[in-house]
Amino acid sequence: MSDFLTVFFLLTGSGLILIGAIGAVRMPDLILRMHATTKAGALGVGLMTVATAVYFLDIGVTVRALSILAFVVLTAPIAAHVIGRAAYFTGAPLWERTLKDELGQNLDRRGHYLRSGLEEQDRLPNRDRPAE
Amino acid sequence: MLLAVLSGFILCTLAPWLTRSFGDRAGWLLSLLPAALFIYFLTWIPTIAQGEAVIIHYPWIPGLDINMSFLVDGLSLLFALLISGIGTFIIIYAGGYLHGHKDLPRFYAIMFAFMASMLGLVLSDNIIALFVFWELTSVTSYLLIGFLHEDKDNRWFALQGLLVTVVGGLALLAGLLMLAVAAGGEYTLSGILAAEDIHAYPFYTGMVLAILLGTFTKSAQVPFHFWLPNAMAAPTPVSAFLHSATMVKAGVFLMARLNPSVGGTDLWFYALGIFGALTMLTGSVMALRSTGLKAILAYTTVMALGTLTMLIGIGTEQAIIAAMTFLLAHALYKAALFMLAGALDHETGTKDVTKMGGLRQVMPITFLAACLAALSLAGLPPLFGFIGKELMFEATLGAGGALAAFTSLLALLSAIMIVAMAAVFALRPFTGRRKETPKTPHEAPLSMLIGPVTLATLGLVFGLFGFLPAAALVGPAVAAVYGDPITVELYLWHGINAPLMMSIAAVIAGLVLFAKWDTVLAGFKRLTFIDRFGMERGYEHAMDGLVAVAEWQTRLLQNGSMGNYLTTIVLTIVGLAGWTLLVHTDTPIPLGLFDVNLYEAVVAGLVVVGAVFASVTTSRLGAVATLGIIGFSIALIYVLFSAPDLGTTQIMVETLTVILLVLVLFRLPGFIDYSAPATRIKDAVVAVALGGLMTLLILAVNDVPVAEPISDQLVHWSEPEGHGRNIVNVILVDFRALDTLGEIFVIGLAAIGVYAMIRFRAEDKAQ
Amino acid sequence: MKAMDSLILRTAARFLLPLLLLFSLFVLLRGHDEPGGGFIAGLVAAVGFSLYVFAFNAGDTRELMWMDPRVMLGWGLLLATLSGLPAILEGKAFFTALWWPVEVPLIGSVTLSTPLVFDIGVYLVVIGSVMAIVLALAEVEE
Amino acid sequence: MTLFIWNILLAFVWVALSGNFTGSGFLAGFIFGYLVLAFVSRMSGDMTGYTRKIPQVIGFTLFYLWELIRSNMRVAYEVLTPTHYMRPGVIGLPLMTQSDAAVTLLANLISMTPGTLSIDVSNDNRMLYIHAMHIDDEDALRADLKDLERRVIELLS
Amino acid sequence: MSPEVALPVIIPFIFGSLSVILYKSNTAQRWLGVIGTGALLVAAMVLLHNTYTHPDGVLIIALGDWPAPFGIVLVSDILGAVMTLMAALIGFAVAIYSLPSISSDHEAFGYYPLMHLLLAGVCGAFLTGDIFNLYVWVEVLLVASFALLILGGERAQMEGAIKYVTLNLLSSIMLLTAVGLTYGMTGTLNMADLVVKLAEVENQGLVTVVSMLYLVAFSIKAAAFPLFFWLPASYHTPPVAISALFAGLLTKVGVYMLYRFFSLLFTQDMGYTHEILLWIGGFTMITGVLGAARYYEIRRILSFHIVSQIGYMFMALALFSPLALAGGIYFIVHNIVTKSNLFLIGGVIYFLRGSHELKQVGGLWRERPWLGLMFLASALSLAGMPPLSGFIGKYMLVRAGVEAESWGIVAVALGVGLLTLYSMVKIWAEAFWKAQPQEYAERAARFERAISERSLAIMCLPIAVLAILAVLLGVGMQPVYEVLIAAAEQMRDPQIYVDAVLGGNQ
Amino acid sequence: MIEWAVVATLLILALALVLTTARLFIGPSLADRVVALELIALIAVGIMLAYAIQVDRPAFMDVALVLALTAFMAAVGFARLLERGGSSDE
Amino acid sequence: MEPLMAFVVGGLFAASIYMMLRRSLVKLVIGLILLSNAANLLIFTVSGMQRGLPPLIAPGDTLPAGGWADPLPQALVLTAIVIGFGVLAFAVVLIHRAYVVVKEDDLEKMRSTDT
Ligand code: NA
Ligand code: NA
Repeated sequence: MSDFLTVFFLLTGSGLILIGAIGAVRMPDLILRMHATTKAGALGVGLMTVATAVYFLDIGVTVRALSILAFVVLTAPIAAHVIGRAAYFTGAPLWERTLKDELGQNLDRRGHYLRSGLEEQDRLPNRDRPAE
Repeated sequence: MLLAVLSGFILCTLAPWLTRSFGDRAGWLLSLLPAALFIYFLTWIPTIAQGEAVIIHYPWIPGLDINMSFLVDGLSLLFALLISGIGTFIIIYAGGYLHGHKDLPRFYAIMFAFMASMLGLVLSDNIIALFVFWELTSVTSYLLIGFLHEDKDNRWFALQGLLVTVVGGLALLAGLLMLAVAAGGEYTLSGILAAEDIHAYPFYTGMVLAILLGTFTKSAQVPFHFWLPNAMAAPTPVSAFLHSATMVKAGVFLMARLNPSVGGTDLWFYALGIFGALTMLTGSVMALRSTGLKAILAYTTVMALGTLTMLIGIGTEQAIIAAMTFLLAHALYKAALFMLAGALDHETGTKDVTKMGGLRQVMPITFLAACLAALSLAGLPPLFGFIGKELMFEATLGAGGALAAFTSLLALLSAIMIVAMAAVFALRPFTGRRKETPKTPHEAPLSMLIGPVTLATLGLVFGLFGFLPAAALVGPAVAAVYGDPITVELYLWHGINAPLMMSIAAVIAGLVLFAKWDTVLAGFKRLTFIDRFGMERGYEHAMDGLVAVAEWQTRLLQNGSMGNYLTTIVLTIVGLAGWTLLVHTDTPIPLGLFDVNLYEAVVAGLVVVGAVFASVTTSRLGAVATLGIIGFSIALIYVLFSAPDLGTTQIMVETLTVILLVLVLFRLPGFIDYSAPATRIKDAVVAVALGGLMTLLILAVNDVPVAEPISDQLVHWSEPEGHGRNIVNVILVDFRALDTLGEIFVIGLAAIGVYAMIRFRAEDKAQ
Repeated sequence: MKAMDSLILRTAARFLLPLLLLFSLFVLLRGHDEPGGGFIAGLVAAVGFSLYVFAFNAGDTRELMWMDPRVMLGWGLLLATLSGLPAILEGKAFFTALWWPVEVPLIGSVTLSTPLVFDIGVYLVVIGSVMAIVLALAEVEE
Repeated sequence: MTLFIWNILLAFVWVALSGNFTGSGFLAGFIFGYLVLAFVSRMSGDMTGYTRKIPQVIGFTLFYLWELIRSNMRVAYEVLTPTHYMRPGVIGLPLMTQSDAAVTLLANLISMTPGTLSIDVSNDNRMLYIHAMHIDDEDALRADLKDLERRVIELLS
Repeated sequence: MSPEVALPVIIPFIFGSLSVILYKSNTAQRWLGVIGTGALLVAAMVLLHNTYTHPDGVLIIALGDWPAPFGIVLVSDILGAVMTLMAALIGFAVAIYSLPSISSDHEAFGYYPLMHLLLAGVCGAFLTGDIFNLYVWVEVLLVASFALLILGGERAQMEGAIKYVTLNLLSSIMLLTAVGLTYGMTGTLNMADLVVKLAEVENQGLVTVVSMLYLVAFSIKAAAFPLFFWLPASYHTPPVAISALFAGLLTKVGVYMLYRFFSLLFTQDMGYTHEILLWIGGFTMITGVLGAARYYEIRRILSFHIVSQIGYMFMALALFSPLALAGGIYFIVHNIVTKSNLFLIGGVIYFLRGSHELKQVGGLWRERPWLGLMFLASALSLAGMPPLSGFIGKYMLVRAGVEAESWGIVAVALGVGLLTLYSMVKIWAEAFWKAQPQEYAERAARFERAISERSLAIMCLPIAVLAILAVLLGVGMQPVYEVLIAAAEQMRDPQIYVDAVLGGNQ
Repeated sequence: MIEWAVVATLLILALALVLTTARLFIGPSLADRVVALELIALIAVGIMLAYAIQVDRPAFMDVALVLALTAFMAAVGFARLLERGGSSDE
Repeated sequence: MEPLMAFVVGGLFAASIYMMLRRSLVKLVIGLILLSNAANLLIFTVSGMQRGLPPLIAPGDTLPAGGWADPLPQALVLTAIVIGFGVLAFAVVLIHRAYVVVKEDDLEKMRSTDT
């Protein structure tokens, strides 16, 4: 049983990673590529950590496997966020079939400032707005 | 004896202080040392005159066969007496001549060092010690020639003298070392003179040429004669000393010294004979076309040196006797003449003989001394110079083979011209109409006259009483040079013979020449080819050429192009190691079985593909990102081949490298490949050559079996002795802790350096 | 210009830094038996601090680090060097490892050793060096 | 108090990492955790009430894992099919909470779930901008995201 | 076990670390600088004394008590001990010279720690008995020199440093590569063990191939032809105290390593390897001295002379007779003393005249005769004029050449001696004899006013000591000779080294 | 069974590696390359895990742990570079 | 594996030298980084490569179970990696400073110290 589970998790995990890789090649714009790599990659690795935990059936290994899983899940979205944000700020092109871009409308590239678009609705003082 | 030689050096350190303390009288005080030395050497005469040669040995650097051993025999004693004796007068004279000069203390210091070096040179038995003193005379004379160093010409002439003599000195060193080898590892003159088979040394010719290059340059033989007249840049006391008793005589001394053991071959005979004779003639001709007092004297010195060399080359008994006699005579009159020339120059303010006249009344003592010395120079009886010249003619006539006619003819020609010049020197300034001179002349002070008068008188005394020098000085010297004891008798009158006829002819012709000197001078001045004769132009071309070659080769090599530097170095690596691999290993390069899994091949392949991509991409940050993939792939290789610590470290380092790169890169411009396509191909070839070499090396080394690496022991020790289960870590912190300690210091140093690089200027600006 | 000013990154950095530091200590202490050791541990910690530099700024990080990185570097070097000296007191060569099993109340038997001290020195040097470089670069940029 | 909880947590991490499941191991972990926290205490940790609702955490984790698997299947489909059926777009999600921890957690969770990727939070913390692969049905998407936000706030309250 | 063998690395390590910790106090750093280098000097003297008087002439310490060849041993044979002493001497001299001459900015940015650690690296390289450990020391001294080179951040420093860093890194990588290949062939790193194991390698040709990599790596460090480019490109850029330290020590490490490797390890094909060394030596002499002839800038002239003089050291190693080897070591020793001193004097000239350009300075013989004398002692020594130290070195080498009947190299050695003299006299004539050129007189006066006589006196102290040493080494050669000939005999008999290290001498 | 599954896994991951590397080379923007680099790190983690199983040595998981923990730093660094004005299209 | 690695290492050496010859500061430093990696891999390769035998000892044992890959070259390479990191960190900042000071990326235009 554990052998079977190991094989299952190994293959699904690596398969997911491969899908992520294919996505990285095929997807039409940067952010769409990130959809593929972030999720498929992280989950794929996660499944593979499960495979190792199942295979070794050792408390130490399991802890390490879970740690890897945790780290990957913790850091992957952060990486995606910083890259996506930076790409946005530097004006990375979106796929031409993108339907709407609410961020782009509220972005002040030169001031490096992102509005919420809610400023006019209430008169609450802005927290971080740079002095003008 | 050691004290005698070294006392000059000791006094050299004290002289500046003494000079400052005693002011005007310092010259007299300081002359006490050479005077004392002169007396000390006089006390040796009885011993030496009996034909003894005394060796005194003090160990210095025995391991290198360099010792303070001294050989006192007729030759060295003659020189020692000349050096200390004339030196005494020079020191006194300098006190007057350089009276009030602000650098007088330094002058005395260098002068004593020079004198001591000269003494050491002539007295040394050890050839290396001799060489040491030899070079010291070069250096000290450099400092003396350039004594008035604010003048650019003086610096130039000083350098010229130094370089010419040092060229020879270096050759001499080689020659002496060869001589020592030829003599069977004998580093003393006495030993070499006793050695049997020096002529059998397979490199005898080279040895002789090396030695002669040394002696010829030092003694201003053609074609190296040019430096000597230029050395007149020195203050007159220096010239007097340099020309009469020291420095330029060193070469003659050494040829004389080595004559018994090295000489006696055709090479020696012809080389010395021909070059000596040519030098003699050249010196005379040049003297004839000079108008400066010192220049005239300098060229007559060249003549004399040529004569001496020629005589040593002829090497017969008469020739050696003539040489030693001539040497002594020359020393006496030349020192006197120079000092007188200095007195004239000092009093009149000019050196040009054509601008002086009628000084007889105001400088009578000078005139008298000049007459005596000039007569000796001209070789007229009853002066000592006459004996010397007679003997010389006799020797040339008796020279073997073709040299007899050649040398005799040249000697006669030279003698004619010298007579004329002696007359010029003795008569032109003093007789005739008084001419206006820059300074109002009157008799020179005592300090400047005592030397020339004494020496000139001595020329007369020795001429009249030839037995005095014959027994005490010339005889022992001749014995030393000839190699066998010889009884020498010196007389003015040798009967009516060929030499006498030649002398008479020379005097008559010389006087005619003197009478017509002004026309002759004008004619000779037009003979500019003489200026091109010899090596002075050669020297200048050599200096220019040196600078040009230096420029060229430095531009070629150190051209500032990093690409060239790298290419050169890489090609050197490939050349040396690759050639050796090709020539010195005959094992075929084993490729073996490619025992590789596909995924391993992919990982390994990514390293290369990444590297290639990084090197051709035009995207700078793309290259940095590619570094990441190369790093991860290498980490994977480490992991796949059992090195988890390495993998971890590689990953961490790669991450930090990328962090650093992105921290600094945003300021740098993008890639531009500045080079032309041809350059790129050339670079690629160079790069692939190194890569190929490394591949071959790995393959070859991989084929070498290793029985038992030291790490086996470390593995066995790790747990029980090192208390650790991660063997790599135990190696790092225990077995090879010193490596790790060094490594963290490297990291720390890099951090300090980086910090300084970033902040040093930043904080500068803040201030 | 301030740092990246990303709320998400800042929060993550606050969360990840202690985790990374703890992990670095862990890697440091068990390095003698498992993969790890002072160098890797130091790099992990330095990565943690660098993250903090990126998320916040150099000044905040310097304040957080409490000790000037250069001083830390110096102490690390000194500690590592000195760890080789006690052996000489026992008449052994420099850098001979000494092991002292110590009974610590509550924790139990702990083995102190000069290699451990050495590794701690390495750890400090690596943190100090990397952070000296990173902070200096970041400060110049700011 | 927060720090104390953090400390306990770190001690557990230590024990887990070192595999030394004894009192001394825990104590060592506590001490090291304490040291680390003492060192970084200047930063304001606002992970309040992180461990109080352990059942909630477990429930949330299960929910989230399911979402994760769902998301990956959709992405896999999109990647593997030859034609792109995507209707991507960037939408702003007004936030109910302005707590740093909650916003961060929410953003990260959104990034890991189907077809959505958090790009950034507005500088006033009131709007989360999300890139979605399919905004054909924007309202349903917003509802899903609001549901997730509610769960996160609940979890961290 | 001889703990004193480790002291020359431990002392500068400790003082270096302390200076890093106390980086905020320049005063503390100066004290640490003088005391640390002084202690190093004492330790090095003790080491040489103990090594020379030891019956084997070799002292070892097996660090961590792990016996050779398994752990790292530090080995002090006479060659190593002599080199260590020279490093310590120059370190101490430069530390004192630095007191008035190094700016407080330099001090604040790590001048003293860098100096300590440079010395540690140099001493470590001289003393280690392990080839990988050698690589580590080389890196320590190299990175220290990198940092020293850029201290100040001038444009020229940066440009010079790029070449210096790149080419030296290439050399280090070659060394590392060679070490790796050596381990691959033999499975050992200990030099004594390698003597045994290299002889057992079947493919001796491959050993020669690997030796070529070492040859190139060390020759780059030694700045030999045609690999010297980094040196003239960079040595004239930092403050002179640093140049002096570099001039005295860095290239000598390369030479030392060649001496060590090509006497101890690679003697399997001397007809080939040492012939190559001879050719390199000859070309190095010539190209270096010609480079110097071209320049009118004191530090550049001196830099090229470093290159030139390296050639003599190659020549000695190539000839390999006892006299030649002793002469080679002597040449290194003499060169360290005189060349460093010339740089230091160049620094004083700069402080007095505000320029290193010969065309802009002058009048020093008139005004500072003592400085002139010290210059003469060092310069003429460098030029090989008797009875100064350089002459003895030249004499030993030329004699060895004559005895070996290698006329070509003898001629080159002598000719290069002449050109060296030419350069030295050029400096003398321009800086000392010539009157101060009027157009630069104003600047000169400004500089001279800016430097106090007390500072000058402190700077001249080490200069005087080194100048006297240049004289003494020549005049008082005999005891030195005995030490060096013993070193040469050791070099010619690797078995002494092997027995001492692998036998673990008492 | 596990043996071949591991080999298959490794081959799949190798293929993924090649594909991702292609994206890294293609770019076109720096952000694209960084995304690829992040995925490569994850693939490397996967390879290490699979390899740990293949050779039955959990020690290799430690490397994976470190990689998982620090790989995102490169992304953070590059992002910072981009936000500070580095061009993304090089 | 070693024969393949021989080519990989050779390729790395070649690529690094080619990059260093490109006259650009940035390429120079990347070339240096590659060079350092190449040397490390070379050591690792020539000392013999083993799969799956990390030099780690299980608790309670005194030797690694089933043999071991040579730990010594690993330690050497580790040291070399670290040293290389230090040196390259310096080099990276150096080119940065050089560019700031000289305002020039083309190495061929940095000749002031040689001429
Ligand atoms: Na092998
Ligand atoms: Na092998």
